[in-house]
Amino acid sequence: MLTILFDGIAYGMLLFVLACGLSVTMGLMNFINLSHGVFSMAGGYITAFLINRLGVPFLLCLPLAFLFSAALGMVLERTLYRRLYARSHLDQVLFTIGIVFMAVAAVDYVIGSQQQTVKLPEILKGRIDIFGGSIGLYRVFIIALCGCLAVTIQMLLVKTRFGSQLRAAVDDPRVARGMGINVNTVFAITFAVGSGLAGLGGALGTDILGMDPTFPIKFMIYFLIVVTVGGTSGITGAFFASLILGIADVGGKYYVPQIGAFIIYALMLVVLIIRPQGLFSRSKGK
Amino acid sequence: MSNHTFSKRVWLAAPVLAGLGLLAPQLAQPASAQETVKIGMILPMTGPSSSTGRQQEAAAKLFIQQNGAKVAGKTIELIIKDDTGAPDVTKRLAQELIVNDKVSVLLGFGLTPLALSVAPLATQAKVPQIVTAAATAMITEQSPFIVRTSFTLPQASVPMAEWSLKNNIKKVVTLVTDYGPGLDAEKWFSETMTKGGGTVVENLRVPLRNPDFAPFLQRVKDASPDAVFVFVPSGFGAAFMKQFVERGFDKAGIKLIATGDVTDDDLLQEIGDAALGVVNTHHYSASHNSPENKVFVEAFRKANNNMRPNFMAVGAYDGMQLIYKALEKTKGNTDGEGLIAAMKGMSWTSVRGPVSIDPDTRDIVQNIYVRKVEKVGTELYNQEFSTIEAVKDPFKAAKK
Amino acid sequence: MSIALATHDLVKNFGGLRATDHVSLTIHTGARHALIGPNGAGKTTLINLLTGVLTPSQGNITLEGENITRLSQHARVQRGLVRTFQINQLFADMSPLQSLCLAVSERNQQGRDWWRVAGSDKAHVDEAEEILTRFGLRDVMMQQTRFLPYGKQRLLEIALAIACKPRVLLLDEPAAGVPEEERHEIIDILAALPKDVTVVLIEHDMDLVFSFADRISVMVNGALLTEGGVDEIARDPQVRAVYLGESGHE
Amino acid sequence: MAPSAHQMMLDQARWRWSESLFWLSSLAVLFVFPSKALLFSQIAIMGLFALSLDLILGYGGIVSLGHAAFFGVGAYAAGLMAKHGMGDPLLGLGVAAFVAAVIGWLTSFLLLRGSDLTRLMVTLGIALMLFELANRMAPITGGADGLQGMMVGPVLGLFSFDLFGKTAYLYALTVLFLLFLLARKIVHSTFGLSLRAVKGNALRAGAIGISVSGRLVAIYTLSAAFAGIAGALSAQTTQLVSLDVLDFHRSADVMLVLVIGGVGWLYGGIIGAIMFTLMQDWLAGITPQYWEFWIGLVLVCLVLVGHDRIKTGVQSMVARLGGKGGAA
Repeated sequence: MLTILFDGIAYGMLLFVLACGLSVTMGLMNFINLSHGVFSMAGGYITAFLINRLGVPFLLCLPLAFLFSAALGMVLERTLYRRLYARSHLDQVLFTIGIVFMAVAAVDYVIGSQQQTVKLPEILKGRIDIFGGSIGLYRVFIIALCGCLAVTIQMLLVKTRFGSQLRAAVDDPRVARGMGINVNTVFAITFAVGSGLAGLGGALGTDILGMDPTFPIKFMIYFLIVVTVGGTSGITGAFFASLILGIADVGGKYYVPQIGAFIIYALMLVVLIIRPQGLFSRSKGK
Repeated sequence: MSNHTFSKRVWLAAPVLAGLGLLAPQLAQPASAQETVKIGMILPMTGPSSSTGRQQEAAAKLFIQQNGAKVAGKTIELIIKDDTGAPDVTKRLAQELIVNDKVSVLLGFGLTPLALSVAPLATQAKVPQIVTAAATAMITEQSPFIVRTSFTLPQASVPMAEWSLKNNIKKVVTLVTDYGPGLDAEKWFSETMTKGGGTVVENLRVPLRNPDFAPFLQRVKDASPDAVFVFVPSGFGAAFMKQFVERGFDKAGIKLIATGDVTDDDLLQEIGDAALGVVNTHHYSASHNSPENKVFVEAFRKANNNMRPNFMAVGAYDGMQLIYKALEKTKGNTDGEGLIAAMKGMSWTSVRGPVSIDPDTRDIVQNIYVRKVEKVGTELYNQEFSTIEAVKDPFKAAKK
Repeated sequence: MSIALATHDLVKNFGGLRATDHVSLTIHTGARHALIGPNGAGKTTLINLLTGVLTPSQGNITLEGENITRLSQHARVQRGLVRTFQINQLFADMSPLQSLCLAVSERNQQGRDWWRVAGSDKAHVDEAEEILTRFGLRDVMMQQTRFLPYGKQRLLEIALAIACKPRVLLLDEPAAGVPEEERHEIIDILAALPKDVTVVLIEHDMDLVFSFADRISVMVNGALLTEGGVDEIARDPQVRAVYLGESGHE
Repeated sequence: MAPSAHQMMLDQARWRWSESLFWLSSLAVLFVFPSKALLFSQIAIMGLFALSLDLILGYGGIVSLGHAAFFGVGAYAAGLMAKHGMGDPLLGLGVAAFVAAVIGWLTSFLLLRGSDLTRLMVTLGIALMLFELANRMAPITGGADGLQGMMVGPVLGLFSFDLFGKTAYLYALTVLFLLFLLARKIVHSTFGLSLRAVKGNALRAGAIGISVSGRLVAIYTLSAAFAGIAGALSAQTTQLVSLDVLDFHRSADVMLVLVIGGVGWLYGGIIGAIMFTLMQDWLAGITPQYWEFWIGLVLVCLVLVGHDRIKTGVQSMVARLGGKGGAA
């Protein structure tokens, strides 16, 4: 059924934008960051605020959400996260969970616990019929936008000087420093971009996934699934993992609603048992 | 190595000291004066159901503020605790409130399992347990000390089915959240529907933690019913409504009917125009036209940063009302059995309309209103247009 | 003379890369056999295949006549095939005494004993202590391994293998990284190994190889180039070419 | 005379005076603060749960974000027993331990390969699936409403559970203490030493003849049994079981508890449970709505300052107060 397929793809694309930043920090930088959802939440809330209070058009909110979350990510990375790179995974888990707790309670305190909503522009409402299926325009928009983003990010990572600097910095920070790469800056920028993307995902997802203070906790598990199933090779894995999970989740719930919630977990377990390193991993992983 | 061991040894003793430090202030509580009646209120203040906690806390405090902390010569003291939505915590807090704080009444309970966890304690300690939120029908059967001032889902769903049958809606799909109240709503709506000659084509259950309604809605659409009957817990309504409209159900001629949880007053403004025209049945709307309600809504908004009270707030407000009335009747005697006896059959004019406590089931008897979401000025409200008076919980009525 | 360890047509592929290329090697009981070759020749891969860290793509391995190709790592150790590592693989948080006691207990099939306190079997502790004394580690036996000087750690690396009572001992560059003045300790230890223990030595240090080995195999690009007695190899022009090539950029 | 190597090995497992002090004071608190018995029994159960996690994380090196699976299975096992007329608490504990151990044993094989992250997710996935399963099997488990109608008998047929939680605490503390002794025995045994070796360097452990996967399967199964008993204790002392016992937040909490107290020493979990639960109770008493913020802040500070530095701080403080006396 085409509609379901499209819904699944849209959902998967959304997951990808939300999680791809994490797959870089966690997969490449080997930093376990459970607080990734906080940046999505920041993006979602700033969008809701801009639209509902200041009347900023939705499409303009998207880049603003990206910038806001990126700035937030940059500041936190410089002041806090940076100190955690060299620490044990357990410390990282403890620290980032602490950040999540604080963010959840703080948002609850400042804004309240109700669901946030955004008003979509008229052109993104409604549906179109393609190939006998009926698809929401907003979902088409998400697919198109996220598809472009995925290609852009991949290009940035593979083709640009920054991409190669990042890979060098990840492979061996000491050698990279020796080659004159400013590893700190590279990591900071990467973290900021990842956070920004999460914020953008939050802004896009508010309408479909809902946005409330518990968002970072609710979606933490989904992010982790995307990253582990995708593997640590970079964003290609995360991309395909998101798509597969999105389609499997939506399709599963449509065709066999009785076992709907199992499918995504079962899929993850099967992948991890067959390929412990995820679908796409560098062939000679550490 | 020896250094290591030493530090561990100190580390062993540290928490004991720290623990004593933390506990000390709690022990220093003054012995409660005879004239004080303590009411323990347990609510989910954090986690996914925290909006329930917030509304109920605000309402209970407002009640005390409006009516004074003195009743029948006793001073009322309200102790609020957060159970985080975890039943074992609820139970422990209830136990501590009973044993340590010596509360006379327990109040609150945001979700069915939370209310159920305390039921045996209420029985054992003979402390009235007033359920102000949880809405699965069978809760009040779990202890003779449970009284409810919220509502039951059968109470809200059966009138919806009856209204549908009268308004030529014959073919329905139900879509409910997959937990106690949802299943209650599904069962009672479907039964009433089938009995009245309608058909329920499909019963869909959405997992409690479901990020995307899309696949379920698509299934509804494929079944092309006259209407889809929906129950989702308060808080999930907004996301659902958005997707409902986005999927073009209105154009496909599928109506949305629901219990009032979906068009929760607290969220209606956020849901926006998508909700316009949705017909639903419930026991309270912030726009309920009565002098009592006008005063209540205004005071509530003033005290809470313009937050609109919803049906949760009313449950707690009436819970406090019930306690006050019962204390007056017992002349300040806080014996549990006496209080329960006083509460049975109690009736008063609530902000939601006339209500009473069914002496047989200890469940609330109240009007159920059929409402339609409409715009009043700039704000959206559930406008009541039909009243079914004095509805008892059909679940218990059916057992007789 | 009986055969201690033999490989037959052993192949290991990593993706498209062939790290071990049809290696057939025979090592006699009691031999002092050296395996030499330039960096990247596949020596360590071969050791990993022999000890079960890696599974061969093709071919088989026999230990004293028994086919051990599919046996797990620990099963091979229990049969007397023991190795040391080129880069120290020690239990950093344990003391040398604990490490040695554990190795001895495991050899005596008591590693699953979950009731008695570790070290309650006095014979095992005494044996561990004896080995530590022999390796000059008695003084530091209660320190945490991670804080030992490198030379001591290198000795512990070998001591751990000895505690397993090997019948065939594979030494992967035992003297790697050890400063010149401490090398003699290791050389003495090697020289004192019992004669009935078969030793396979992988080494870059040609002085050590020529003073220790009685037979030498040369590996290049994953395959065996040649094999022979010490003098034979020393004169072999092919080997000289390989090594001169190598020493050129060292 | 320098002690012999044999003596030195045995010394490492010696019972220390501070340990007796610890356990005696844990008993004494009941009499000093009898009104807090319920909180204490919750701490004891959390401590046992964290201890079970420590067995695999601290001693086996397996990171798990799904340990609630076993806690939940144990709780449901004990709860179902009590519901169907077999309310003897000790029998319930036994069955819970057995069922949890079987599930632990079966799932342990999925954890033998892969990185920390993979294990984290596999354990998480298993717990989430069990959660869904319990939710689906509502006719048996009561689904989201929780299990109704448990009838737990008195402990040993003598001590019934009271409203004040005294029996509950003494029962939970006794079980915790006995299992702690067992765990202590195990980690100080040769088997325990071999676990440390496996965790420290699996490659070398294999090279001295240790069956790495065998040891991991064994400790994982044992840890599951411990967690199952913790779950059963929780079910019996609170006389309720709901889906919450399998919830993700329970796995996360126990991980936090353990890391706060210290991974890799048996008191870590227990001390973490004491600190975490008291702190949570205290903060939630002050600010029922926003206590999570302060817990978060404590976690963040704990990591930034470093737990080691806190330990050293306490140590130097005590050393200054008491001179060199206590240091051995």
